Amino acid sequence: MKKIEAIIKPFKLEQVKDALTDAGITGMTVSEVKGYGRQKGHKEMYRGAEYNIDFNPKIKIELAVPDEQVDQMVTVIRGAANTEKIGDGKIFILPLEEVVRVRTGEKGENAL
Amino acid sequence: MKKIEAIIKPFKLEQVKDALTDAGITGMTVSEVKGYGRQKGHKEMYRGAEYNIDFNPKIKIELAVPDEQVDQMVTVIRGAANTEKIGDGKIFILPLEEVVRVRTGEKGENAL
Amino acid sequence: MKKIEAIIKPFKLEQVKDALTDAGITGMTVSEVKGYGRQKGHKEMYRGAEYNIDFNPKIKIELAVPDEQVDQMVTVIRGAANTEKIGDGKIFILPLEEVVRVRTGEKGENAL
Amino acid sequence: MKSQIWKLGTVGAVTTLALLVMAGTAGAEEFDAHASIISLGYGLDTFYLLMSGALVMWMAAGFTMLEAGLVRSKNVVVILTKNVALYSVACIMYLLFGYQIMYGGGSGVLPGFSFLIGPEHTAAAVQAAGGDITYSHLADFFFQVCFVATAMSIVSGAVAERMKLWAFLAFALVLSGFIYPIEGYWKWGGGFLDTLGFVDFAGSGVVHLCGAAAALAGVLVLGPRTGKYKNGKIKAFPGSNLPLAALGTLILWVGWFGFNGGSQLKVSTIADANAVAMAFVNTNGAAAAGLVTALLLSQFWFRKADLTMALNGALAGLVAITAEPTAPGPLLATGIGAVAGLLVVVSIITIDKLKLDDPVGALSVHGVCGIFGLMAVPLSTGTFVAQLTGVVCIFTWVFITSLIMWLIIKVAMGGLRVSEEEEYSGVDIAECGLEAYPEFSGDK
Amino acid sequence: MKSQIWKLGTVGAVTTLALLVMAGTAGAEEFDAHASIISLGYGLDTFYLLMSGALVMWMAAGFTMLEAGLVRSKNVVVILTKNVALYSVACIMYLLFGYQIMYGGGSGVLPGFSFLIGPEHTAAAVQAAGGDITYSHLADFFFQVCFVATAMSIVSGAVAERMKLWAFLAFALVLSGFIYPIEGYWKWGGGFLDTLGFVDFAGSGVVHLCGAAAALAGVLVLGPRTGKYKNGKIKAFPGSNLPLAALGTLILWVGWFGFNGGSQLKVSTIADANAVAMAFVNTNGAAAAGLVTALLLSQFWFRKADLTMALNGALAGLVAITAEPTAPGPLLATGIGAVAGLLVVVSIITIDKLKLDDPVGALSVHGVCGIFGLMAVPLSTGTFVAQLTGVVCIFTWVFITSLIMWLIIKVAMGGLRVSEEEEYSGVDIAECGLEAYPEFSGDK
Amino acid sequence: MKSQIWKLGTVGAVTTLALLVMAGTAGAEEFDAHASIISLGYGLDTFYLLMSGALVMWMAAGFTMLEAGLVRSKNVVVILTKNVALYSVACIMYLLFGYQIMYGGGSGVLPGFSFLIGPEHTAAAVQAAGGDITYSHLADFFFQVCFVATAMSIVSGAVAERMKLWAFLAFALVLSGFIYPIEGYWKWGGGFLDTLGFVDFAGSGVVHLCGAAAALAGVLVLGPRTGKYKNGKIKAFPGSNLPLAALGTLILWVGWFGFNGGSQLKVSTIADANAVAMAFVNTNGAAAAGLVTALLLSQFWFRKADLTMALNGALAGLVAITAEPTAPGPLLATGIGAVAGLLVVVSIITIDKLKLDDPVGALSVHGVCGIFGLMAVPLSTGTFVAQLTGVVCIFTWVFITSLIMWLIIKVAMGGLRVSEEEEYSGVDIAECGLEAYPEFSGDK
Ligand SMILES: Nc1ncnc2c1ncn2[C@@H]1O[C@H](COP(=O)(O)OP(=O)(O)O)[C@@H](O)[C@H]1O
Ligand SMILES: Nc1ncnc2c1ncn2[C@@H]1O[C@H](COP(=O)(O)OP(=O)(O)O)[C@@H](O)[C@H]1O
Ligand SMILES: Nc1ncnc2c1ncn2[C@@H]1O[C@H](COP(=O)(O)OP(=O)(O)O)[C@@H](O)[C@H]1O
Repeated sequence: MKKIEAIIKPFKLEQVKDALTDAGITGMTVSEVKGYGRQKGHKEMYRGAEYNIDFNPKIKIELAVPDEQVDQMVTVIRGAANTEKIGDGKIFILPLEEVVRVRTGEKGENAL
Repeated sequence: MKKIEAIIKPFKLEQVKDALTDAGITGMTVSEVKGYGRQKGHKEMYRGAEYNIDFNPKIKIELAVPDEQVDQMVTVIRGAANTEKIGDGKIFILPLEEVVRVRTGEKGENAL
Repeated sequence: MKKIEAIIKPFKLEQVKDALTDAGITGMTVSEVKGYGRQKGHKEMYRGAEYNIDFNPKIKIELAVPDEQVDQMVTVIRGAANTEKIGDGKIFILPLEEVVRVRTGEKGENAL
Repeated sequence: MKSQIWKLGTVGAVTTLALLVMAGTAGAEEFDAHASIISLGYGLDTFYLLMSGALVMWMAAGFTMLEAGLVRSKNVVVILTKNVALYSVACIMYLLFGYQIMYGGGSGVLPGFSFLIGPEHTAAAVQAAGGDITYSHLADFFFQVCFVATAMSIVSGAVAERMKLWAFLAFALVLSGFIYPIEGYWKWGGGFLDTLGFVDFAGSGVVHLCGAAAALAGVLVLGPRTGKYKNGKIKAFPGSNLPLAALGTLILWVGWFGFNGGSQLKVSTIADANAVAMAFVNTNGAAAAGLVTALLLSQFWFRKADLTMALNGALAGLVAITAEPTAPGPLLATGIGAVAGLLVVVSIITIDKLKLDDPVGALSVHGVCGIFGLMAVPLSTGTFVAQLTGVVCIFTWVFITSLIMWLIIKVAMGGLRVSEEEEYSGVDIAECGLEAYPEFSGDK
Repeated sequence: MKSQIWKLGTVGAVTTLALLVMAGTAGAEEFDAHASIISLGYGLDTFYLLMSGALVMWMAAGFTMLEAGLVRSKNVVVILTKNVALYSVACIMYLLFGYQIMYGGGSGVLPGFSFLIGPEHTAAAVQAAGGDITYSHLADFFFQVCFVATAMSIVSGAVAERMKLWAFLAFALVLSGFIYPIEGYWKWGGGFLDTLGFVDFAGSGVVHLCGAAAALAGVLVLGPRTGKYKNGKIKAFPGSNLPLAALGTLILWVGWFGFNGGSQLKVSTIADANAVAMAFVNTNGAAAAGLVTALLLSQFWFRKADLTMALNGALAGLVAITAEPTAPGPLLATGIGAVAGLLVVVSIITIDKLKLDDPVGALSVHGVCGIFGLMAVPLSTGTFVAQLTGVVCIFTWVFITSLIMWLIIKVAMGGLRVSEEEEYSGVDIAECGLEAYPEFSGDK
Repeated sequence: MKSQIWKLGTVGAVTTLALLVMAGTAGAEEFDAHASIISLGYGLDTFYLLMSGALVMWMAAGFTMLEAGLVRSKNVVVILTKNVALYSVACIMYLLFGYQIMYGGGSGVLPGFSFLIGPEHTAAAVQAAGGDITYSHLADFFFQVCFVATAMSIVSGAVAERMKLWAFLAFALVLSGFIYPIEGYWKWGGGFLDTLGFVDFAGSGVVHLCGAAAALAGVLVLGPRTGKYKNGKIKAFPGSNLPLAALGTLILWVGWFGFNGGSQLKVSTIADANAVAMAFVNTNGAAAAGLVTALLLSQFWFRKADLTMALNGALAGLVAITAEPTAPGPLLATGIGAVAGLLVVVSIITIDKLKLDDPVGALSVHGVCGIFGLMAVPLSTGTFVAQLTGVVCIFTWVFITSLIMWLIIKVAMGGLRVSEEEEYSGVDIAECGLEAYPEFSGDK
């Protein structure tokens, strides 16, 4: 199994979620993160003093999948999250050794 | 070493934390996430318009442990987090190559 | 490639970010987490009743890097985040199998 | 001035004394008492009007909090800015143009166009009038100026979360300087609606329907918030801070005692005092009833006690009773409020189904319930025909002139709406460069 | 009505003039002055009472904000809903039943049960009374109606975060329609407590102790919030929004000037005006002193300047001085407030130790300090025995009837509490289907 | 007291009647009317002063909300605590010392040092004065006491986010008990500034400049917030809750009607009523104009409509017009406000460049615009020289005595500042052990 971690733009969350469920995914975990990258933050003025907001709000999606689905899901995420603008995000793939379902204790792909 | 990532129901955090410390864990990292899974979200009404809350609030616990403790900790977490209801969560186990303690520079299991 | 996850004190974020960009990093992902460890939380009083805040606010930095940069970046992070006080945090290194840039589809180190 | 009076008496006191002495010398001792009573009554009524005005001014805070609570957090700073700025703009425009247009007399339909606000009453003139001038001219201006801001506040809620700040303020100039004063003249300035017997004691029509008509024109030109009506489904955008919405409603409620209670304009006689007291009791009763029926209806309809509907219900009751809060007894007033509370819930749902996007329910509260309030007046006084004429004239005038103005501003400023991207990431950063809650939202 | 007076004079003015003319014809010039003075005094006292009432109504916003700030964010919408709804329910019930029960006379213990609020004073009747009727009947009703809502607001804080919304509102019907008016009759309606010489100027007993006794009964039947007392330890549930709590307290503080200052009921003579001024000064001094001593005590006791204790300290001072704010001098009033500020901190800790779960400290502030205020009255006026009798009678009556009512409602509605799961995830979603801060909490 | 009056008439009424009867027996029927009119006028002016005082007291909530909105969330509880505690401390100190120092007479420069507040006017004394004593002594005290709290509130904003709570409160003791009353005596107590012809109607100098001078001394001794000026760059620390800042400003705005409108001290004659009405209109106009010009300037300068600047602009207009709100006409008042709105933006930027760290802009709003307001008085009344003398004397006195006091407190309490670590993690946990929004920030 693999763990896919995708960093995307917040307003794409709904589309990505819909695309993934269409692709057969039944679960995922989402959190709010801040991204620093090529897409620069923005400058703001507060009472005449400039301040930089270096970080852009991003959404991180974590997704455990069987090995054979990795490529498909990466394609699905890219398809839904892509705006062709800088800052669209990244997808990381990490090895995942084991998954356990808390409720039942099932393990491996059955637990997904 | 392994990294255990457990997604649990928020109100179980205290119990899981207590169970883990009883089992000898000295550190962990916790964050708020939103989960999408078999446990469906809920429908709400706002001024007569229905809206879906697809995501359920969850807590993610990250825990670095020596290889030999993995099974024990998984059992401990399951024991404390289990409500036998859908949505209780999942435990992921990832390989962890190295740990460094920022303060001292210690490495490996000594850094835990 | 590796994924570096560093748990640091919140007020060190700016210094660590600056040190990492000086060291040539072009991207990272940051989130707010709560840490439990040797650095104990604090006791507070609310209307005469004591309550424990077990968790300390921490920042988690996630950083994907080519294998050869891992050691350098760990040193950089330690250098900037270290206050020599308990609770300075930990650095975790995980294997990273693949990175994909959402916008272009580039893979591997090119995607960083 | 704090110490002088204490020690000596002021110019004012001296003047009065002089007058009294003069009166005393000229006629007999009784004149003394008469002049003193006129003076005292003038003081009381002026103070009453000023306090009522301050309560109405306080309603600006109510609208500000209500709207800030009902929009999403990314659009809060702009709604705050719009509200404080529209109040300010309205005050200045009404000083320069509006008041004199509204109360400067005219031909019945067309007001006489003049400027500023005219001189204060002199003590001599007041005494000479023998009790017919009962309060300060400036106090009247102050009371009136707070009403025009109310009308404009109604608009800001309905067009929230998508309209450009400066386009909105440009419209505020015109509404408060011209559109409102002209229809205000028709009724309160003694124009043709007044002659006709149209009853609108404190402004269900002149103020609330006016605001709602201008808002409706704005909403039509502007369109809904992006994503609100997608694939034939209505998307909910829950308000970001409900305690502020509740606070705003309670501020409006207390301010309304000035709005309705002050509109008697005089409290210094038994009959006037009784009318003012009746206005307080009825205002309170209508609001309470509107809140309760809206809460009950939302419970039965949606199976949830929708706080935002209850708040709108209270406001609906307030708007409805405003047309005539002194004629019905407390039971009838409570009944009018109760019906308004039901009406507003149905209206909000219906207007949403019509894809008129009104984030705070302003069209329903001020428009629908304003009309209802005016048409309910014949239950206690006035005629059905006069009321209908008033509704039609006010609505038509305000709606059409507003529509034209919105279109002119749209062309002149290159669109009324912020760009879609700005709308997505929030108008606050785009227009004000600030976040309302910078430490609590994603972007820090 | 806005334009007519300006131009012509109103019916009211006409009536008065007519009266004056009549008076002038019938007797001598002096009669003219007398009638005018009665009329003017009636206007002033009515206005004073209405403004005082508006300030008391404003206290509803104070309780709403205070309680919304001191509960956890997942229970904020329900507490907002309870507060706005209880105010509304209380207004309607008091109009229908309460006022006439309280002020309709009776046998001393049993009031005469009648309905509604009776007719307004006519101008002729006021003149005929020659100065004995000094304000509008409806103004009195308005002033009184805001007090009953205060009593009920006290309850909502104590039972927060676990009671079902509709069970709470059912209780509000009974308290405001019957329980409160009956004990109110005993004192302010001229019943046996009044005859006995029991002193309760503005309601430390009639209002605050009443609210606290009803709350205590509710807390006993309801039990603590889940997890509050676990394994013999008290768990703190910090309030979610302290600025709102501070705002609420300051709103209550300013509203209290109406509560105490208005309870003189008359300001149009030198003695009355002095009493009202004394009430303002003493009210302010007691609140200030209570805040300071509570803050100091929390600093010495807990080593932290606990804001929530300081806020409760100010309210404690206010409640304590309410029993008699016109008799003590400013120094004594400040002293009474200071003691109340200490008392409330000790009381909150003690009540928590007794496992009576009161999220906002209502039992201590309104109950303990209400009793303290009543028993401190003999320092300046009244007797110890009469005060004790009053305390016992009010507490016993309200506590027992409330207990019965809570139990009846519990049976009738299948429990007073929300389910444990609903309590865990917050009553807001369960009861209102809304979140107070949807964008800032986990669930989006 | 609620029921007795209704049924019988009070001691007050009885006294008055007795007096009237006495008057009637002693002289002729006319005396009757005269005494009644004096009594009624006394009631009206007392009530007017008390309501004005309540509005000024309400400003405490305004400062509290404004400052709570403009600091970072980790320092909100302390700013709330400071504001409620300083108000309380000021009330107690002014009761014990301040009022009598300020209004007890003296040699022109040195006040006569005496304590407490002196006895109330008896009805007989008021009648004997024949109309020269027009309001209750305690009402005057109440009105005045709220002003000293305003002065101290100004300080709290400027030293926010880094000063120790108890050091701040120690300073509050001295400012409200001594520093403020002495310079207040110079003008309002009939001291040398008053003799000189210095005009300061409601306190641009006595209150606002005083607060700003004390704040400036504090800021100099204290230094900026850590990290504010780093490597020659100014770092922005955005306020955590802008709706609260807007609410605070609107509260101040409405409270200012009491501040300026009440400072006429009398409303019972035509001339006084006109002056009060003028004060309301001008106060409102200046605030509106200040808001608009500050908003426009920020738009042109920063390309963003900076809400916080607009709010400061409104306050700037209010402070500036406070020096003399009754002499200029509405247009001039609007103009004064407009200039103040521009001035305050420039001043905030300049003061920030000078590395004087003032989180809420208090130095600019109250200091710079206070001076501007005083120096603008000669446009309508007074002399340039007298105004300048007043500014210099007030500033010098307050600044030097404050500087000394801050230094004494610094030594006595081991530093004015919290430790750097406490500052980093927020003074709330360090000083109050509480978080303002515990569920929304990192630490739960
Ligand atoms: N090396 C990295 N490690 C972890 N996260 C990264 C890394 N580089 C970029 N990111 C994340 O990806 C987001 C997008 O990256 P960015 O460079 O702005 O644009 P793009 O992906 O289009 O090249 C960043 O905001 C950050 O959250
Ligand atoms: N494939 C997945 N990848 C990552 N997280 C998942 C995945 N499936 C489920 N989760 C997380 O686990 C939580 C519980 O899953 P759910 O399907 O609701 O119940 P259960 O674990 O009882 O089967 C989800 O809310 C989500 O946060
Ligand atoms: N075993 C662990 N797994 C995951 N995170 C940990 C672990 N131990 C510590 N942490 C994280 O590291 C932070 C610092 O650890 P702590 O023991 O307080 O101090 P130090 O790193 O100086 O020994 C903790 O707050 C927690 O977030």
